Amino acid sequence: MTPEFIIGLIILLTGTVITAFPQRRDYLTRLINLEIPAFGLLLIALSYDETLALLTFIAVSTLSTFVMVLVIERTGGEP
Amino acid sequence: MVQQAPRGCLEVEELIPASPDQVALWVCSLVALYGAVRVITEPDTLRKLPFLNVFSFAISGIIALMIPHPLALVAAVAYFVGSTFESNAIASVYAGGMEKGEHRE
Amino acid sequence: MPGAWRRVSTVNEILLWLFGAIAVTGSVYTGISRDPFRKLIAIGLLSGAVMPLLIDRGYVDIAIALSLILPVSTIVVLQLCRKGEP
Amino acid sequence: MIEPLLHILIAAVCCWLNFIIIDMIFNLPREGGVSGATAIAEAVRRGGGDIRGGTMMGNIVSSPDASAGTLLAACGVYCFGIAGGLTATVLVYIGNRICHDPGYAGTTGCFTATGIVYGGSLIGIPPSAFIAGMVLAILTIQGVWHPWSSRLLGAVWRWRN
Repeated sequence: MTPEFIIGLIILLTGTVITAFPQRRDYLTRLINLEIPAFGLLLIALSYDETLALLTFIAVSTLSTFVMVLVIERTGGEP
Repeated sequence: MVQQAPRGCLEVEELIPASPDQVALWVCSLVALYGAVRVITEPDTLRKLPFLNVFSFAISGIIALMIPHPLALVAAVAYFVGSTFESNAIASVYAGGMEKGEHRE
Repeated sequence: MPGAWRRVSTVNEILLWLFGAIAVTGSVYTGISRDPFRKLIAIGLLSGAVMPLLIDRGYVDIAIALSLILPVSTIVVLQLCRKGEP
Repeated sequence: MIEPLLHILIAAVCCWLNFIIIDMIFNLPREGGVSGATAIAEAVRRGGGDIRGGTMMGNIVSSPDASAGTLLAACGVYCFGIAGGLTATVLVYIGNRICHDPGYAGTTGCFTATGIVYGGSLIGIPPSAFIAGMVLAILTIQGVWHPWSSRLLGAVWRWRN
């Protein structure tokens, strides 16, 4: 149980709860909240010393953010 | 599951920083903590950005102090320029929204 | 394999817990605040607090990649903030 | 324990003088380089500060200036010797170009700070003290109390003219 693992678990749980029950029920709020569990999972992958998993995960989360921004712009941002 | 090598146990002598690099590291960490607290407690959104700048100064100093390797210098410069670019974009978009007549407080 | 570059100056575990506390605080503040700009500032706080934890393990290359990718992601999200109300 | 803190304080005074003088030479408080700097200056003035000092604080936030140059030159000398300081100068110039800034202030500050940090290491002040000293110096400008620091910067600017 390294500090990274425990902190990553806490951030992952916090981010999941916050994304599921956001303050304002808006696509933008949920999209910004979705970046928090990414950091939690990053710290958990860090505690297992997996370089390739870290790089792949960073690239995939950023690409998914791009795609979701495109989708939200097309729908107009109304839930 | 990969077995982790145990980190060094805490002893009383380790709490008092001995070498000058350790003292500098502790000073930078305390400044980073102070900057984070001030970012959260500041009520105005635009006035949060100077405190975020203090925080990123402290973090890029810590990056260079932790590993004395030439690549750590590149990491410090990359983090600092990235953080500055981010706050620049946030301030510009916030100001542009205010010029269009949208009231934001 | 604990990273390619081994750290030279030993770091107390207290410092890791301190940056972890900053990261947890930033994540909670991101969820609590309602303004999108405040949320993005708190994301900056969170990414800054993650950086020494990466460096302490020796992953300098991943720290460089993360610090170059995250501002681009923030700027892409800012395109949505321009349209919607705060 | 006492001697490193004394070194850090001496280094903080040196770094403070360096980046204030370079920023004042390159006319940073005169106008905001980007629209974000002007907005931050307006926010500082609303909080009871001075508009010229607020403009300089906004310029420091929005692009890497002489303060960033001093910090990164200290990091470069700490990591790589005097060649690291010159490498940091090139990297700061590239970073300035990314942020739509001419980049004269950052490059000049980085170049002079390399000389200062190298001279300090000859006297006996280690480069790590300069890193912590620069962090303390930026704390006194940006982090303590905005009206006070912006009035101080505005007074220096009026004294220069």
